[in-house]
Amino acid sequence: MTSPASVEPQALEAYRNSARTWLADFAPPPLPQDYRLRTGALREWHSTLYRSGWVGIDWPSEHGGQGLSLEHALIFIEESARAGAPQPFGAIGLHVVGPTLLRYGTRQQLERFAEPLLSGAETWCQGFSEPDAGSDLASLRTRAVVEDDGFVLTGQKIWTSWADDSDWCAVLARTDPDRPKHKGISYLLVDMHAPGVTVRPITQITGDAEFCEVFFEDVRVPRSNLLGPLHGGWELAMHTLGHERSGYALRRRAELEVSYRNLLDAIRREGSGSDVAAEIGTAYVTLSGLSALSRRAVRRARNAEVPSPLDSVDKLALAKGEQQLFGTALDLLGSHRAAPLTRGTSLDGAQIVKDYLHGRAASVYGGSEQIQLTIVAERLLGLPRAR
Amino acid sequence: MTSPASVEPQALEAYRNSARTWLADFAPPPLPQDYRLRTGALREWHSTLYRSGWVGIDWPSEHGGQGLSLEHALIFIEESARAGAPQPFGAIGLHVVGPTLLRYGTRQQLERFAEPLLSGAETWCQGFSEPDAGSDLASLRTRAVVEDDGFVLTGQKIWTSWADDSDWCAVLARTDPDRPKHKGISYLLVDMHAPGVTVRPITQITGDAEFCEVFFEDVRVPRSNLLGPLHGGWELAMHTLGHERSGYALRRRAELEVSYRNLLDAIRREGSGSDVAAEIGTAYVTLSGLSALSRRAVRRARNAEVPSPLDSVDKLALAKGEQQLFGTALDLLGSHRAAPLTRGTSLDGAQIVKDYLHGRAASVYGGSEQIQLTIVAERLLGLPRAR
Amino acid sequence: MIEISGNDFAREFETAAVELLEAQLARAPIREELEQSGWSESLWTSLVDAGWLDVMLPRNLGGLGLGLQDMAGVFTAVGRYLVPGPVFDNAVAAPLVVSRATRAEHLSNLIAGRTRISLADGAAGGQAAGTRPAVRNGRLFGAVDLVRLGGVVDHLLVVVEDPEPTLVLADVAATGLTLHRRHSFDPYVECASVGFDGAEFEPLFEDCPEDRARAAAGIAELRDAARLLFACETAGNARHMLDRAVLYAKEREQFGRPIGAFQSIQHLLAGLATKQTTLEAACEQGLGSWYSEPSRRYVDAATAKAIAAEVGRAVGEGALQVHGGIAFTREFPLHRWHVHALGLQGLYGDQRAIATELGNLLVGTEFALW
Amino acid sequence: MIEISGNDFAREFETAAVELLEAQLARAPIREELEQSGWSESLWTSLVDAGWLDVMLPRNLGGLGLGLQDMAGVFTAVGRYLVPGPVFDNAVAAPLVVSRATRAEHLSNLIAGRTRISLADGAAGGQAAGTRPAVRNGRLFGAVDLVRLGGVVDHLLVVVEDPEPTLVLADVAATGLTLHRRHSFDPYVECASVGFDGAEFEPLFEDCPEDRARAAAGIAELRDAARLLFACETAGNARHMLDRAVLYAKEREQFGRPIGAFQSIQHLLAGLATKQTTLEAACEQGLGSWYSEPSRRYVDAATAKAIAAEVGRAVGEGALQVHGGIAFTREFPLHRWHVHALGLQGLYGDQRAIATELGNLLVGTEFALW
Repeated sequence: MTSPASVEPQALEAYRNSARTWLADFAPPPLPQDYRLRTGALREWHSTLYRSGWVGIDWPSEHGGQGLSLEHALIFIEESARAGAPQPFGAIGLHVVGPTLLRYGTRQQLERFAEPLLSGAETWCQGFSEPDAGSDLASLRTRAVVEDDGFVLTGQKIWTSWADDSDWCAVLARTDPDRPKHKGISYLLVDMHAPGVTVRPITQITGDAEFCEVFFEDVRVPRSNLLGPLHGGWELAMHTLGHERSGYALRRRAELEVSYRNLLDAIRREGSGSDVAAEIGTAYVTLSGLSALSRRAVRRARNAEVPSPLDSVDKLALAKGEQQLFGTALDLLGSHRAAPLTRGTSLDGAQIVKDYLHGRAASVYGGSEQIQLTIVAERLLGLPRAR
Repeated sequence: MTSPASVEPQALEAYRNSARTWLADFAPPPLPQDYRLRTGALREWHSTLYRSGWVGIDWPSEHGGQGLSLEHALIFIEESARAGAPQPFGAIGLHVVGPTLLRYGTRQQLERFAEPLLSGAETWCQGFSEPDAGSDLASLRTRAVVEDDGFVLTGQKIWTSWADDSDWCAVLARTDPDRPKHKGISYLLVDMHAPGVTVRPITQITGDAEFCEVFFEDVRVPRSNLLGPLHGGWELAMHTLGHERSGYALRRRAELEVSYRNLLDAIRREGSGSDVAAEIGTAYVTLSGLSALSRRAVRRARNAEVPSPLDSVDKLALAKGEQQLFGTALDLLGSHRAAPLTRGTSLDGAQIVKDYLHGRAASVYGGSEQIQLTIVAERLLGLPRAR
Repeated sequence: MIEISGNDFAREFETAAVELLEAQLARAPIREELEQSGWSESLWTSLVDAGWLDVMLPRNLGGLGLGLQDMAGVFTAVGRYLVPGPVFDNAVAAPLVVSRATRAEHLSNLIAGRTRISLADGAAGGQAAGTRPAVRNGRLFGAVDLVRLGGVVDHLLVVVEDPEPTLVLADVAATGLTLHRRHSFDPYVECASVGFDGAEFEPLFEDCPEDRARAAAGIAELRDAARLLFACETAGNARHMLDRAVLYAKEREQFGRPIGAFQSIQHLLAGLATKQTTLEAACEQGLGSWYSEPSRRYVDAATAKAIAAEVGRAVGEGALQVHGGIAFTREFPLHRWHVHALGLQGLYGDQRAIATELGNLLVGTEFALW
Repeated sequence: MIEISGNDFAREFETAAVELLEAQLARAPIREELEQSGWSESLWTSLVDAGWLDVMLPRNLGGLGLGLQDMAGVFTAVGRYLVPGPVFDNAVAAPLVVSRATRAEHLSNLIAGRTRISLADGAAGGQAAGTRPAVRNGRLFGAVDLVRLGGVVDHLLVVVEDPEPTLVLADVAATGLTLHRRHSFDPYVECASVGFDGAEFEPLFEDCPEDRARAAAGIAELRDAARLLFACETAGNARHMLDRAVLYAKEREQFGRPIGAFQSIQHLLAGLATKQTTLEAACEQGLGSWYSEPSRRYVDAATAKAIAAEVGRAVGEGALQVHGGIAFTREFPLHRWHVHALGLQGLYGDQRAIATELGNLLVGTEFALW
């Protein structure tokens, strides 16, 4: 595999400056607290980004992208996070479904789905997890019965982010119950507006409701919406999860740095003792470690070394880093951990508690810590399979 | 099972005072650095202790003990540690082999072995572990071929503390290779002066050489030296290990408190910042937790609830506490971790590095951390057996 | 399980409390009230009727005249069943203070009338000394930033340390007293900030040297009691979370077997069980030395609270991990215990604050060790 | 494995270093010398002959004139193969200083004569500022408590910060200079304390404002280089320990299967591999920004050293645990790497010291973040 030459640093710096200038001019909207209003604002933001050429930065231009490098895309993610701008609304489509579509989609599928995905005209969600198939994804039970002209889909998905606002769902379904469990699964592109699809939002302990349960009852899916080979969906799922891990780690790291900056600003306003210095310095070192890992992840992506067991290393380090950062922030709230609106502190307690709880989930979602450790042990270190 | 009444606090306090007075008067010998000279001094100390009634405190008086309670015995251990006195030389006999002998020995065996064990006239070591049977003790390969008048013993043991200074060894050996592995093992009392016994001391990374390898080559063991039933040694081994865990935790905790006191004294001499306060306070809290656990261990022992999976809890907590204490002490050496003799610090760097290394072994010896965690999971929490 | 040798009351009261709570929490209206607002007046009434507030009350005021040890089991039950309300304030703080106060009449009347009170102590929230309540010219000034359950009580039992240590009562409706309810992540513990700007109060002690010493001893005792019983409550809370996680690990199957048969989950839970056992033992130790000299009592209560602060949070985090995604949904109840434990973690100092406090004492003086 | 994009020298030198070390350490006399004393003159000679000291030496002094990045691979090899000797001092510190010094002649001569030197910098041992070397009336006073390899060198390159920052050379045999060899747990790093009591020295800079600024910049560069390359050495050291532990886990059988098939050992090792990968990435980051502005260079070097301090120790402790009893015997070599890593952990600050240093900068000033 040839390694494409890395991009000129000067070109990247110029790109960063133009992103920064644009973000400063088109100040992102302050997000409304109300969930419905917020999704409306987020859709609008996505549309603005797309019109200005900041969506699909590293997608091929024949599919509506900007045809630039991953480094360019990351620069915009970083600058966007630093400017406090939200992610575009179609993040699942862009970062989770999109790469798999690009890799496995037929010409017709790409023509049908790529551009609306990028523009935000159609938003996507991902239907992998099921109530009884969490870490053990391959034990999923959602069935898609193969018929002449397509599939009839029945089953239940869970932890489907933003399903209630999505137009399409990338669904893993069992198309052959008689084969070994990894070998009877297909990857279907399902219209969320089709008859038989029901969505129930799940309120999280942070108070948000981005996750949903999705129920499919005899939903008809045309044959043309099968991505990749029939019964060959497991390979696509692994491709998706690998990209999800590595891409997510890159984006999330930029967000953590912004959270850190806000925490540091509050501490600077407040004055502090030497104990805080050690904690805030430790968090800085941890985030610098994540930043260093992200440089490697970019190198792997450039060399087409994704998926890799090193994606799991990144995810483990990210989860630990996130938990350490927000755990420290929670500790800095002192006695006010549960009642976070405090006179005389500039720490944003309510946000910190939410971030802390979100951080605890970081070792669960997208493949639990236990699953990632096993992947690292067996695939990176080559240890014998645990029985 | 009836729970014997607890001992009067006043009586215990009086006993503590008499121990303290005696220890102050009979100041323990400063131990020579030279290993040979040191064991000589330790033997003498054991003998002094025995003559003064401080050995076998909680052993029945018909077998040469003082017939007092476990609380009495613990008080002497605590006071002895606080006075900086070493343990009696025959600690393995007293704490590891002794309880099993008392529980399973025949009248003749007790008459033969108990008193010299207590007096220190005969010292004991424990031959359980083998090079290929560490955590998986039951896979041991040392064979004892059953003959008319006894056994012929062949094999190799390792991690046998003070074997080169011992008169007797409690050996687990396979007496029936055809049975399932836990069911063909016997517990033999082996004369270390018998022909065919060879001992090779192993120098540890602390520089000490308390462990040995022991080789048995066709060593003849009389039938009368079989403890417990033929092929029934596994039960005795479990009894021994349970007592070893709980008893060791009690003794070692007292020693850790003395180490802590020395560390604190050095820090007091030195003056210190608030960062040291947090560390030294954390170590204090940890040791107080161990002290609290030891009260429960005494209660279990008094109620004859030993062995218990809670012994493994104690051992886990002890190892963590020991590692935390000495890890903190090592950190306090700052840049001088590896070159510990430092101008201008009153910390005993050489001792701290030794203690630190010894502490790292605390999660290995006497059943590794992994083994203890599995015991707690399966036997205390009732989780299904891991496959 | 916390056991205090030679004390059967604690166990009996715990059993009775558990029975009461099982029965009350089986009632749908109470469960709904709690789920919606974190507070149930009828649950509170039932535990008052069951005599929780009478255990430590002196006999001359109609109580049982028992001690703090005897209430320990009630607090572990409070933790296990996540009981809301100012239990510590009314079942422990008020009886302790009323038996020490030299001007106890007003407090006795409030107790007799079942008036709910909250303890308002700047030390609970680790507040800077200069901002805490102070008496100037017979009026109360200053603030208490963190008053647990400040929103559901009628009176405050206020710790004053300036110019001299004393304890006073303040009516939340008094002029010069402002009470702000504060948003809390823990619906079971509504908190308030209280400000005093020349508020009237009822003294509980005279302004003489002897009474100042009594008040100072009373404040120290209150704080030790708070640390120790919040440690017991945390032990009950964490025990619940650990038990749930163990149960879940036995039931939840992945890869064709219960997740509790995987060594990683086994060892995670065994590590938590080790911490939990240590916490329970530390609570026993603190309870066992409650009647020892004050310095011993202080150290053991502080130690129990420091261990509770670490263990309560760690068990909660571990239990969340074992449960996986389901634990992060609002409808699954585990998070209520965890968030409650986070609040308890900080009260009267978390593990680092207490370790620093103890460490400074140890390094600075010839403070008694074991 | 540490990779620096666009730099092939580092990889080539590393490969060459590995080949040299494999060959030299295969020789029984060298192995025996090392095992007995932690030092082998002929190993040192072989690496000098191989040109390690010439890589960063300016071309006008007969060196290759390459940069610090190019030496990174050599330091990971030094870590992996546990090479004793003042490699940093002679292959990095001396070349860096000689290229900045305005009175470089004496140092050039020492370098040309292959005279061994050690860097004597109070900052390495975290020594209080008041006790470090100072120049008074043209003589050297003060002390350096921790001079690595102080016992095997002829000259010291001394960092002076009082009254002004400068660097000087001192002959260990000079009058007024006392050198105490110190007992070390790491036989591979003999240490010494050095005291100066009016010792003579050779200045490397003039006593003028411009030179003081040059010297100050040189000292900062030296310390950043030390942190960064000791981080690389730690990465090599930890890589060795991790690789050994993985290998052992594959080979050692218990309960009828390799211990590496148990999830607890798998996850322990996977956690260490995550740490190790982070360390290697942090070294790459520090190397990548070596030629950036000094504040970026400083931060990335400090960060790499902080991560190395934590990871080196953690990997060693984990590797000991995986190996079990055998690891605690002197004849099994793992402990040599671990004890060596403990020494590296403290040099120029461990993770907590560096975090506090960075934290104070971050909190105190508008210090640049990422």
